[in-house]
Amino acid sequence: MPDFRAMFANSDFNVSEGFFPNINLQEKLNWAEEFIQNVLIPRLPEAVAAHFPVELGTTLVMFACAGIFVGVVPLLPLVLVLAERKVAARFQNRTGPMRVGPWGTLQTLADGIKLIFKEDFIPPQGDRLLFLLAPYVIFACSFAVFAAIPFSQNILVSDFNIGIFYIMAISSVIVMGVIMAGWSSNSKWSLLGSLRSAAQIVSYEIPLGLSILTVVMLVESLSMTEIVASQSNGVFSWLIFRTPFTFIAFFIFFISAIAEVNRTPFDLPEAESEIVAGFHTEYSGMRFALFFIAEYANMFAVSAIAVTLFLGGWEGALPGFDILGGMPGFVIKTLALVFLMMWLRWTLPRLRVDQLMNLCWKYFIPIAFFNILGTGIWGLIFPEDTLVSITISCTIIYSGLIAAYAIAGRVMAQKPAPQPS
Amino acid sequence: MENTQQTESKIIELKPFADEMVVNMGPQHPSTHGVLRLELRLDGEVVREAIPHIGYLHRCFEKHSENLSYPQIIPFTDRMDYVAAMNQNWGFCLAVEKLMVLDESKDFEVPERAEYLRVLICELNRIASHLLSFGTYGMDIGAFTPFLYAFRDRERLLLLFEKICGARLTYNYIRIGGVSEIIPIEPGSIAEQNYLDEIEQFLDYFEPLIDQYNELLTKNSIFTERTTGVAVMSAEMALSYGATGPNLRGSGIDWDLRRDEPYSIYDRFDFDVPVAVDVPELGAVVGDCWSRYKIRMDEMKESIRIARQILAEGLPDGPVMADLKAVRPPKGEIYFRSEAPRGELGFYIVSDGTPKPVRLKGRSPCFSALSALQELSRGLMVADIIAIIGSIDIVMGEVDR
Amino acid sequence: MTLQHYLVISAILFTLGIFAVLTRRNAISILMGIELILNSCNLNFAAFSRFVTPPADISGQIIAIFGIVLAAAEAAVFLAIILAIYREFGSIRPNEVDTLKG
Amino acid sequence: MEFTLKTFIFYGFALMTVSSALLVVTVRNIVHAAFSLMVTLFGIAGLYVFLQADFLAATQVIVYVGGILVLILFGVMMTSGRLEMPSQVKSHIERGQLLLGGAVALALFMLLLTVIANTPAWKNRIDDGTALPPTTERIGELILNGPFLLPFEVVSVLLLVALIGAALISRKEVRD
Repeated sequence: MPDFRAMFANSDFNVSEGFFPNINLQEKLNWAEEFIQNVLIPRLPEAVAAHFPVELGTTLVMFACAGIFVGVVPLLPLVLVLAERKVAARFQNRTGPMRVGPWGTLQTLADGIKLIFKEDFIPPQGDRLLFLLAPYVIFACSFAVFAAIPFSQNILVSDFNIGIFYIMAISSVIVMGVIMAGWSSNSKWSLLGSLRSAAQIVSYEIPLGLSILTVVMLVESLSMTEIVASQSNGVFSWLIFRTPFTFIAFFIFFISAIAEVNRTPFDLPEAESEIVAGFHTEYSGMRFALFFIAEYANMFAVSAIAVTLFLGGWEGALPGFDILGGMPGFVIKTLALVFLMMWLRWTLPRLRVDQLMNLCWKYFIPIAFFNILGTGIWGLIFPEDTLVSITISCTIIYSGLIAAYAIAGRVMAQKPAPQPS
Repeated sequence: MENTQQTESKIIELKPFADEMVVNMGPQHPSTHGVLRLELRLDGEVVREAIPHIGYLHRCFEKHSENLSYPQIIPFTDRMDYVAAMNQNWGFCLAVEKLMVLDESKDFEVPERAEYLRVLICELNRIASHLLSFGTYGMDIGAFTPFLYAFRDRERLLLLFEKICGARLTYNYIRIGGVSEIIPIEPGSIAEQNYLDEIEQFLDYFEPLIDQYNELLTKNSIFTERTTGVAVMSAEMALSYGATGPNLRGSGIDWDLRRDEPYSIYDRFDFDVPVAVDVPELGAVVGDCWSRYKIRMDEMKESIRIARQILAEGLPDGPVMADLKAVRPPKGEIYFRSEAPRGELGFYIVSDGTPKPVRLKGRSPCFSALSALQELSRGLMVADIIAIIGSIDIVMGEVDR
Repeated sequence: MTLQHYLVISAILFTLGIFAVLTRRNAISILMGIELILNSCNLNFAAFSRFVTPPADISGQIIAIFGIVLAAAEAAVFLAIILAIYREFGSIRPNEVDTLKG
Repeated sequence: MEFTLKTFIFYGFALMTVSSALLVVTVRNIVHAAFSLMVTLFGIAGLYVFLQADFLAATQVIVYVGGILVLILFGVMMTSGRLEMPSQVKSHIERGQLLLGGAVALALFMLLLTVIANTPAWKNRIDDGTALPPTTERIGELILNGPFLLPFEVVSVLLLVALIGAALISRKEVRD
């Protein structure tokens, strides 16, 4: 990791490279102060510099950064909502929104503006305070996750040394917002939806966490930047290919992540054909938009985490994607996973509650435990990543895939087309 | 304190299961297929009791009919099962035609051309109805895309209907003694040829799609998980509740009025009646939601077969309307049933010799099938209720009439 | 910040927890009081670990982690018992649950 | 003491913790109490961060907010119905309970304050701001390869027992 103190110390502050300086939790609150001390004050006139309120300045700088962050990241869902509608339309032989803007590109903006002006309905019998608060809890938590996602070497808000653990902690708080929303609406559909959601998120957090654990075991660090840094030697150093177990862990992680963000086939909490809209049934206007934005932000966040943990993060190793510290590569990989989620959503039906729980507790959790065991043994056999270990791993993965394909093909072939009568 | 405790203990007595929740599903609910209201008594997600409440779409059609002449009643039958309105028209017309010839003195025959047109259009209408059922069932289970595919294909069918009768949903096309001549298609004309070609094109386009839909939804493992083995309606149960049509055949009973009590010209066509069988690979057992659904998918193919036979023969020449001066059936009563897409559609008509019926009663298949819901749903989950409603394929316009 | 800051905060939490346990009439409120007490203890452990022991020794934090684990186990069992009681008595107020035989 | 941004945030967290804990104890609505408990737990997590116990802070959020609090809320919702009585029916006994509880709590608080004020040696120890090495690794070593191995195993067995016990107790009896 580059020494950012040194970077600040030589006072030649290169904005393009270090605008989002890396910080450590141990050095918390320091970077803004150092920015003022080393960059700002030397450029100010002498008289001002002597009386410059460093504390206040630090606060302002931090708020400004937070403002940029809060201002920029919500644009992401705006794009993703449009993308989802267009993707859905293509899947369904439609064109999707076409009226607002060229090819309908401004449709989500128009919808957002419409939602702002809609009536903000609050159920009179509900719990007013919690009803008003709930969207903000969910919104804040889903955006707090972005604080630890490294878009590239330098474009990240903060490099916690417990990065991935922090992300898990923050995303587990979303449940509280969901319960808040469901309970305060004073609607049985909302309550059912929120309880479903809470049960689902709490359950799927376990395989999710266990899959993350396999990665952490291999990298021996919780820091997101270090996890990415360990995958810097080309495609085959990506953690997904490192051992056969991480390969399985990636799929468990990704499927659990889909369940965490409540998307089809795990969209029971907001299953519109069963419980109307789940926990946000009673919400309208801007508060509904907040839920919507948070949902898409979450979707992007879990994909970004999956890319960071398993698919090499910004260390693209794809030629041409090293510009801007690898950020385009990172974003492209993330969007590919987001597209996969959309693909699943517009193809698959929805599971039932008990099937959902079965899948989690009877399949994912045992497999995830098995993965941890296997990764541990693998780590004992191959303490270092070598060409040999990666070759063996990839061989096992490919032969496993081929075997699975062959077995699946045979099963499909044996299956006669069911023809009653 | 004493007082409150007493009332509390009373409350506990009245409501023995403290953890029970009563939920009204409907009448405004995305997947109760209209305005069905279900009163669900839930224990968590498990349904203790699902009590259907109907009547939100009741229009007194039967009482109304007593003040209308027979031809005037036909548009009302459109509004019964508005998804398959052609078949409803036909069922009523068949009953009246039967009533007309009760008296030996009067004799008339529906022209052959009209019979062919009726069968052709009604089989296409059956496809349209089953397509809607397929699409909405997919949506009930959570897959949105099949719904739009189904509507895309249904749209082509509706255009075909529009071409022949001018309407897309409530046709009023089949009349007593023949079919409507509002948009006349001359026998042997280019218009007729074009129309039949268009139907042929549609069938060619649609037939392979059924297999695609089977791949997309029917054999999807999540879909089979959700529907196989759920809400098994045994053959006895189906009979005792009076379930008919696909629901009856889904329970393994081989019964189809078109074959077993052939009316019109169905005896001239060669078609199979799909009946549910166990499909162990998918876990399906006779009588479950999947079987009922699959019957509809298979029936679409059979309808295509019938339609193709008609297209191969070509429409016979002749008029499309019998020579009827006035519809004035003799004194008497009749019950006639026909096979609508959702099951046996029966009409009971009492006539006193005037142009208006004294009493008219419709036997709607959905009403009988819906009555099985309460027993089927006991002990299942909320999501299963949706699966059952979709699989028995109700149309509230027909239930409430 | 001195050690006393943390100790005073934790003392306040502890007192509030005790107060809740003594006065609240709902078993779940009492559980929340117990959670406050446990948290105040954990905070104390973490504070002592930071201020009293040498910086490299973080045994206090580990004890706090054990405390959190114990709180989780306790909450699970507590709520299971509450559910069973609610099914039996239709109430979860401790002074109404006075029958020894179920 | 110099008033810096750090102290400002510290006092913010402290205020958040204490005031929301007060709400937990006083608010009538039990769901509101549970959600203020969430704020308390967050505040404590923040204080852990100030103590440079980052792993502990994240654990606090995951286990308490994501786990225990959800459990508590589930408990509240499953047993909701006639939870909080209207305030008029408060009987004398309960008022007495309130007084007595308050007195005991106040006395306890005074006692604790006295102890805190009179503790020798390290009572005024100041956070000198020295950065500790990351704790995660040390915690892992101490738990899995150090003196805390036995307690760790015991705790894991305890958790398992609690899990099975809770599942057994809350299981629904088959009604005959």
